[in-house]
Amino acid sequence: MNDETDPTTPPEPVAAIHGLRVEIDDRPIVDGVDLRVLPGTVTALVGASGSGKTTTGLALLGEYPPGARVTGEVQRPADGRVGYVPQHPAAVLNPARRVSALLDDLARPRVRHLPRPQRRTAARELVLRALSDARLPDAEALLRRYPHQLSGGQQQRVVLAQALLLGARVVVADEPTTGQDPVTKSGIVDQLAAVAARGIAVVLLSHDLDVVRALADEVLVLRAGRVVESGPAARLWQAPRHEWTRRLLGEQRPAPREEAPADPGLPTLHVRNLTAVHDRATTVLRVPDLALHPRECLAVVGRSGSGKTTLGRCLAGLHRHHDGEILLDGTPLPRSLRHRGRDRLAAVQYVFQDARAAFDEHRPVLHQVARTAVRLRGAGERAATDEASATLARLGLPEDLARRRPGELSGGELQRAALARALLAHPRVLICDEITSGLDTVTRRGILDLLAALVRDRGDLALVLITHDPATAALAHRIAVLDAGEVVEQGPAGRVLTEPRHPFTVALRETIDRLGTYTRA
Amino acid sequence: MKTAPRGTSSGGPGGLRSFVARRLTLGLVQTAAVVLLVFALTEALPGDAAVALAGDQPDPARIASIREAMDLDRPAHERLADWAAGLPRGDFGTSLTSGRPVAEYIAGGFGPSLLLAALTLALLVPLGFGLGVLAARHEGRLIDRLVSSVTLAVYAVPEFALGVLLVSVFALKLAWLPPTAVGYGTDLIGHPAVLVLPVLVLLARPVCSLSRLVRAGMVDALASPYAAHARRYGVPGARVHYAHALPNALAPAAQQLARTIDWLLCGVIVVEALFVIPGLGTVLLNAVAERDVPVVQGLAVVFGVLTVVLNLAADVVAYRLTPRAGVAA
Amino acid sequence: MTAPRRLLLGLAVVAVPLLLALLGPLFAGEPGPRAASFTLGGGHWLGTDFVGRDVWQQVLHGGRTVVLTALAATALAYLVALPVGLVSAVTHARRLEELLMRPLDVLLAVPSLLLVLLVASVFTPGAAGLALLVALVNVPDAARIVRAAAAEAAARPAVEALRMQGESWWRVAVGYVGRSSLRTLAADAGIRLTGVLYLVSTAAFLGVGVAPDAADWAVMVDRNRTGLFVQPWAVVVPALLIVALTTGTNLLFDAALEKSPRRKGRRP
Amino acid sequence: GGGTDDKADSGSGGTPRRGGRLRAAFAGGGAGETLDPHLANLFADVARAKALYDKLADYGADLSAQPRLAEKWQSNKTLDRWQVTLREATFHDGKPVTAKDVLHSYRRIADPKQAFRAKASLEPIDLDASRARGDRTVEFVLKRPTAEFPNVLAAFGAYIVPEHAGDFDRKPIGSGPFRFVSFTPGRSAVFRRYEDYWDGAPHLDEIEFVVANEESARVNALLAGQVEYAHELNPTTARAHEGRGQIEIVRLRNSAMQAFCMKTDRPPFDDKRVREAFFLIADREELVAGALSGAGEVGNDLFGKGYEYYADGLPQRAQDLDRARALLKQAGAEKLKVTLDTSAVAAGFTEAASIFRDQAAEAGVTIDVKTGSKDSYWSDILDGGTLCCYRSGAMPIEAHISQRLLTDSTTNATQWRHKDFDALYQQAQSTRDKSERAAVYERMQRRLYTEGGFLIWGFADWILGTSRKVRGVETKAPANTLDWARFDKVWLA
Ligand SMILES: Nc1ncnc2c1ncn2[C@@H]1O[C@H](COP(=O)(O)OP(=O)(O)OP(=O)(O)O)[C@@H](O)[C@H]1O
Ligand SMILES: Nc1ncnc2c1ncn2[C@@H]1O[C@H](COP(=O)(O)OP(=O)(O)OP(=O)(O)O)[C@@H](O)[C@H]1O
Ligand SMILES: [Mg+2]
Ligand SMILES: [Mg+2]
Repeated sequence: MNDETDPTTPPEPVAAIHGLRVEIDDRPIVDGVDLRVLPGTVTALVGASGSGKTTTGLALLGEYPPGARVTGEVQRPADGRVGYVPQHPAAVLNPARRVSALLDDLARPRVRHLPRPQRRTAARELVLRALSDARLPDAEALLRRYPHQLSGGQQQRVVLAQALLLGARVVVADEPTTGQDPVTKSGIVDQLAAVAARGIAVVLLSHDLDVVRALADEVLVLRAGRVVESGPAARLWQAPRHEWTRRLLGEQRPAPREEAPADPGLPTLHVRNLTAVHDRATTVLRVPDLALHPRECLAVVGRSGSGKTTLGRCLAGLHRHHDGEILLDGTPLPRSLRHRGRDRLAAVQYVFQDARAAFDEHRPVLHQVARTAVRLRGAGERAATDEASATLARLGLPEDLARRRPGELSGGELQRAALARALLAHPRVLICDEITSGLDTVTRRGILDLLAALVRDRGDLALVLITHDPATAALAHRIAVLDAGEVVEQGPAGRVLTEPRHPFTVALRETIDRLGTYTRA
Repeated sequence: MKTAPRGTSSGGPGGLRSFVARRLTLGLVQTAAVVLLVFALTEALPGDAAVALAGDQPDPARIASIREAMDLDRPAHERLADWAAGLPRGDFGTSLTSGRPVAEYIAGGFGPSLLLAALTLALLVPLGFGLGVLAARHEGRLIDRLVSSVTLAVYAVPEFALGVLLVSVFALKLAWLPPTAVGYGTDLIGHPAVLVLPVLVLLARPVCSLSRLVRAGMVDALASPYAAHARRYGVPGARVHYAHALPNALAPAAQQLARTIDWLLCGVIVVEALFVIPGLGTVLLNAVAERDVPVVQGLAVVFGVLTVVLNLAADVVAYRLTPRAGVAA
Repeated sequence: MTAPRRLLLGLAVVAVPLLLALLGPLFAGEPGPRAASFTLGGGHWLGTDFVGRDVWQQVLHGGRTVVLTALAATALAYLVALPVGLVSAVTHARRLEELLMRPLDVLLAVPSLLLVLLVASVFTPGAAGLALLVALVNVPDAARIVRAAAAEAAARPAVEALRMQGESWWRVAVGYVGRSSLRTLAADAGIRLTGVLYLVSTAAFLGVGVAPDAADWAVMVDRNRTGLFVQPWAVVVPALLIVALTTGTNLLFDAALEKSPRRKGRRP
Repeated sequence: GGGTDDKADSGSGGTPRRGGRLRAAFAGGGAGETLDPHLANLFADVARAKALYDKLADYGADLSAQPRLAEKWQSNKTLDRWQVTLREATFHDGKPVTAKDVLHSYRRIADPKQAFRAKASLEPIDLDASRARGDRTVEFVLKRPTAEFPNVLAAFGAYIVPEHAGDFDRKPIGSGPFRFVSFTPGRSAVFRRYEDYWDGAPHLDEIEFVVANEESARVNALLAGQVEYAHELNPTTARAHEGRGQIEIVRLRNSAMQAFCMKTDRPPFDDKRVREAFFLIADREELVAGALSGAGEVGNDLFGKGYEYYADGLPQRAQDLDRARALLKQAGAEKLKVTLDTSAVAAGFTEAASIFRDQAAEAGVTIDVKTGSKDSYWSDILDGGTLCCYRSGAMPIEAHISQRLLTDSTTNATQWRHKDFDALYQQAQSTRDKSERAAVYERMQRRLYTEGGFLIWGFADWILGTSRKVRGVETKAPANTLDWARFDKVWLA
C-alpha cells in the first residue's frame, strides 16, 4: 500500500470537491459528496450503477448534466486541464478524423518548445509512446484507421492514450478497463499505477473491484448519490463499515454453473466456415465450425480486438462482409439483417457493446425498448409498453427512469435498457456483447441470474456471451476462445477453464488468478 | 461453397478509387443523357433557328429557305448523329446563325465566367465558412442573429436590385468603380476594378446559403462529445472549430458549394447582363433564344461534364468525411 | 432567454408580411382607375406600378400567392427530395442509390431556363403547375443536400439497432436519420424558400404560372424594376416584405431548433 | 427625292469639331453577331452596317426615300423600268462604287439558296433583266409597275457591297463613312473615319459599338461615362434622367407602331362590327400612359402617323363603351370571350395586354391573356390565334401595305385578304402622279380605319441617351430611318 506522506505537511490537493450536490428537476443525483484529489494517489469511486460516479467525475472537469442545478464547491486544477477517459469512449472519438490526427493534436503542443524541423518526429514519438503505454500494439496500422475501424477495447485505449498524452496533473478514468481482456487490463493497471507514481492524481471510477483493489489508495463508496463510506483501500477491504460496502464487495462469488442441457439435439445456430473481412481485404475472423444448442450458454472470450464483436455482428446480420454459412435451425440466414424477415430478426438478437451509441438520443428509452415487441412480435402499443417496463423493472430500471431519454441515463442503466430491448424480441439466440461491463457486482449478479433463469425457463433460448469478465464467463456451459480472429479453443466451460490448452487460454487463466490476488507494492 | 468476400464500399483508398472510377464511367452516360435531354428540350421548344432568325418578319417562304440553308429540314436524329460524330474529334460543330465553330463560342464565354467564378469562390469559401462557424459558435446570441439576418436579408434581395443598388452607390454616386465592363472586352483581369461589383453581387446569395448550411452542421458538431473532448483537452478554439467540428459539418456544404460553382460557371445570367460580362450564361441565353442548337448542345456537354465532375468532387468530400457510411449494416 | 422570447424576434419579423398576406385581400377593396405608370401622388400613397395600378393595393393583394406558391413548391420539392435523399443515404444497394441519384444529376445539369421555357411554351400551367415546375427544378439539388446531411447519421450504430428491432423504413429513415439532420434540412429549406420565390417570378415573366402582371410580391419586384429610380416604392415595399418573410421564417426555424437554453448545468 | 435634312436641331449647337472616339451601346445578338450587312437583323447590326456600308437610298424622317449612293433615279412611263445613276463614291479600298457592285449586291441578296432578309423587298426587281449601263448607271427592270421603287432601294438590309467582297467579319469593305478596325462578336466593333467618304468625312475619329443587352447596363455605362451614346432606353429611365443635366434624352417620335391584331378571317373578328367594337373599347390614352409609360402618342388605327401619305384627316377614335356594347350585341357577341396572345418579345406588350383586358372587361368582353414564348412569337401569331399584340418599326406606308395587307403578303397578320383592296394597291403603284397616288392611299386607309384588323392604339417613342458632349444627334428621325443611328454627322464637343 501506498505510504502515508509526511504527516506534518499534508499534501495540497490538486482538485477537490466539497459538498457537491447536483440536482435535476429537484431530484438529487449527487448529494453532499466530498472528494480530495491528491497528487500521486489513486482515488477510486465505487458504487452501484447509477449511483453518481460519472456525475461526480465530470464535476472535476467542470461539466454537469444539462439543466442540472449545482451547489457545493468544486476546486479544479489550476491549469484547468484534466485527462478524461469517458465511460463511452466512442462518443469522444471524432468519426471524421483518423486516430493519428486525434493524437497529433494533443502531442503537438508538447513539442512546441523544439525547433520546427524536429517537432514532427518528436510528436510522432510521443504518440507512439502513448499508444504503447495504453497497451495498443501495432500502432502504425492503428494510426491510419478511423475510430469506427477499432474494436471497443481499442477505442477505449486510444482515449486512454489521449489522456496520457495530455500530460495533465489529474486524470479521471471512468471505467477505463471495461472493454479489456484480463491481460490488457493488467497492463493498463500497471500503466495507471505508473502514472500515479509520476505524481499524477488519478480518479478511478470503476465497477471492477479487482482493479480498484489493485490500484486505489483512497476509496469512496457511493450509493444513490451519497458517499456512504470512504477511506484507505486496505481498510475498506478488510473492514468495510457500511452494510452496502459489504454487499458490494461480497458479491464477487462466482455463480453456480448450471449443468449443460443433457441432450443437445439439433443446434439452433450453426456457423460453418465463416470468414469475415474488413475493408475488403483484412480478414479479422475465421470460424470453421461453431454450434449453439438450445438452452446453451456460450461464452466467447479472447483478447481485445480478437474479433469477438465481429463474430457477434456476423451472427446478427450486422456485418455483411463475410463468407461461409450461418444456419438457423438448419436454414441459412441471410448475410444482412435487411434481408431477414421479422421472425428471423426476432430469433437472433444482438446487444450492442456500446449501449449509448445504439440508442436514438431523441426518444425515451422506454418507448424504444417497447418498439421491439411491437415490430418483431406484433404486440400492441400498450401491451408492449407494459412488457417493456416490466422487463426494465426486473433489470433494475424503474419506469420514471425509463421514460427519460438515453442521454439522461447512466452507462450501466443504458446497458441494461439495451438488454431489455433485445429481450423483448423473445429471441432464440441472444448475443450479449459485454453487457455487464458497466455494472457493479450487485447489479451484475442480478442480471446474470436473470439470464440464467431465462435460459433455464424459456427452453429454446441460447445465449452467446461475449465477455472479458470471468464472472460472466463462468455462467457459460461452453467457452470459445478467440485469438487474432482464430478460434483457438472451444469446449465445455469446465474443461477450458481448468485445463487450458492454448497459450492464450493459459495466460488468460493465469491473469485471472493473478488479478484476484493482485496488490500494489 | 466459397464465394469471394463481397466488399462494397468500406473506406480505404481502393474503395475510393473504384468509387471514382465507377462514377466517371457513369458520368459519361450522364453527360450523354444531358446532351440528349437538352437536345430533346430544344427541339421541343416551339420554333427553330429559322423562326428565331426570321424574327418579326416571319415570312413562311423565307423561313422555309432559311431552314433549308441551315439543314434544318433534315430529321432531328440525323442532325444529332452528325453533331455527335464530331465530338470524339473535339469538334463541337458550327453555329447555325453565324457558321462559326461552337468551340469558339464556348472558349469565348468560358474565360470571363471562369475568372468571375474563381474570384467569387476565393472570397466565398472563407467568408461562407467563416460566417457559418461564427454564427454556430454564438448560436442563439446576438452575433448569430446578426449574421443570420444580414445574410438572409441580402439573400432575399433580388440579384438585380442588389446590383442596381451597388452600381448606383459605388459607381454612379461615389464613382469609385466602373459600373459595367463595357468596352473592356475580354481583358477583365487588366481592369480589376470592373470585377468588384459583379463579384459582390455574385457573393450575396451563396454566402448566405453556404453559411447557413455550415452553421446548421456546426451547431450539431460543436455540441457533440468529441468537440467537447477536444476543447477540454485544450485544443485551440480555431482548431476545434475548423479541424474537429467542421469536417463533420462539411458534407452538405460541399454539395452546396458544388452547386454554387456550377451556377457560377454557367448560370450567372443576371450579373452578366447587368455588368455586361459576356460569359457562358449569356452565350446560353442567346443560343436558346436563337435556337442555335449546336451551340446549346456544345454548352450541354460542358454543363454535363462540369456537373459530373463537381458532383463527384462533392461526393468524394462527403465520402471522405463520413468514413463509416456504407460500412454499417 | 426564455423560449417565447427566443421566438419573439423571428415572429415579429415574420408577422408583418404574414398578416399582410393573409388579411391584405380583405382590406384591398376595388381597384380604382389606372393612372400613368410609375407615378407618385394622386391618391396613391405608394404610387403606381408599371401599368399604372395602385401599388398599395397590389401589395395588399400580392402576398397570398407568394406565400402559397413558394410554400407549396418548397414543400413539394422536399416531398420528393426527402425520400430520395434518405433512401440513397440509408440504402446499401449501390445500384438503387445510383438509380435514384444519377438521373437527378442529369436534371441538375440541364439549364433550368430551358425547362421553364419549354413548359411555358408547351403547357399553360396555372399556379399549381408552376409550383410543380419550381419544385422539379429544386428536387435534384435538395435531394443531394438531404443525402449528404443524412449519410453520417445513417451509418450510426443506432440505425443498426433500429434495424435489429425490425423498425419500419419510415421510422429509421425519417424518424431517426431525418430527425438527426433536421437542422441542416431546415436551413436548406429556409433558403430554398427564398430561391423559390424568385423562380416563381421569373417563370411568371416567361408566361408560366401566375400572370406576368399578377399582384404578387415577387412578380412586382421583378416587373417594377424599370421604375426603380422613378418610383422606388413599387419595388422596395414588396422586396422588403419578402425579405421580412424569409428572414423571419429562417430566424423562427433557428429559434425553434435552438439547443435548449438549459444546456449547461448552472452553478449558482 | 432630296438631300439630307440640313436643318440644325436641338442636339447640335455650335460648329462641328473634328476628332474623338464615340462609344455607342446597343442591345446586341451575342456571340452570333456578324458584320455581313445583308444579315443585319437587329438595331445593332443595322447601326454597324450603316457605318460601314451605304444603300442606294434611305428613308427620311417621313419615310420617303432619300437618295444616297444613288445620285438620282428615273423611271419610264409605265413605271417598270428604272434608271439609277450612282454618285462618285469609293469603297474603303479605294475602288470606285460601280453599277456592277450594285447588281452583285442585289443578286447576292436575292440568291435563292440564301435567305437574306431584304430578299422579299427586292422581289419586284427582275435581276436577270437588269443591266449595268456604264460604270455608274444601272437599269432596273421590274416585274410590274412600281411607283414606289425608290423604297425598294432604301429597303432594310439592301446594302451595297463590293463585287469581290471577302470575309465580312474579318475584313469588311464598304463605302460607308467608317472603315473597319476590329470586331469581336457580341462585344464590340471599332471603326475609323473614312476620309474619302462621298458625303464628307465623319467628324469622329473613331466609333466603337459595344454590346450591352441589359437596359440598365446601358444607362449606367452612359451615366458613368463609359459610353457616350446609349440606344433603346426605357421610358421610365428617360423620365428619371430627362432634364437632370447628367445626360441628354432623345425621343425619336413615331418610331414603333403599337397595335392589337385581329384575325379578320375567323370568329369573332370575321364580323366587322366586332372589330369596330374593339376599336371603341380601347382607351388609347390609358394604354399609352400605362404600357408606354407615357412615351408615345395615341394611334388612330392607321399605320405611319406623320409619314408620307398618312391619312391624317380621319377623326381620332376615342373609347365609347356604350357603342361598343351595342355593336357587340348587334353582332350577337355578348359575353364574348377572346384569348389575347402576348409575349415579352417587345417592350410594353404584356403591359398593354393586361390593360386592354381590363378595358374590355368593362364592355363585357372577357379577355384571357396568354403569354407565349418570345423567341417564336412572331411566327406563332402569324397564322395562329385570333387576337394578339403587335408592333412594327418604321417603314413606308406602302411597305406596310404590301407586306401585311395584300392577299399574297408574306406577313399578313390580320389575314386581311380583299381583291378590291389589292387592286387599289396596284392602282397606286401604277400611278405616276404623287397626289393622285396619295388619294388612292387615302381610300385604302379609310377602309382600314373603318373595318381593318389592326387596332393601332399608339406610337411609341424610340428613346436614346447621349452624353452631354455629344452633338449632332438627329432628334426627328424615327428608328430605322437614315438619320437614326447615323454617326457621321455626330461630333464630340
Ligand atoms: N442528464 C441527466 N438527466 C437526468 N438524470 C440523469 C442525467 N444524467 C444522469 N442522470 C441520473 O443520475 C444518476 C447518476 O448517474 P451517473 O451517470 O453519475 O451514474 P454512474 O454512477 O456513473 O452509473 P454507471 O455505473 O451506471 O455508469 C443515474 O440514476 C442517472 O439516471
Ligand atoms: N472497419 C474496420 N476496418 C478494419 N479493421 C477493423 C474494422 N473494424 C474492426 N476492425 C479490427 O478487427 C478486429 C476485431 O474487432 P472486434 O470489434 O471484433 O474485436 P473485439 O474482439 O470485439 O474486441 P473488443 O474486446 O475490444 O471489443 C480488431 O483488431 C479491429 O481493430
Ligand atoms: Mg457512469
Ligand atoms: Mg468488441
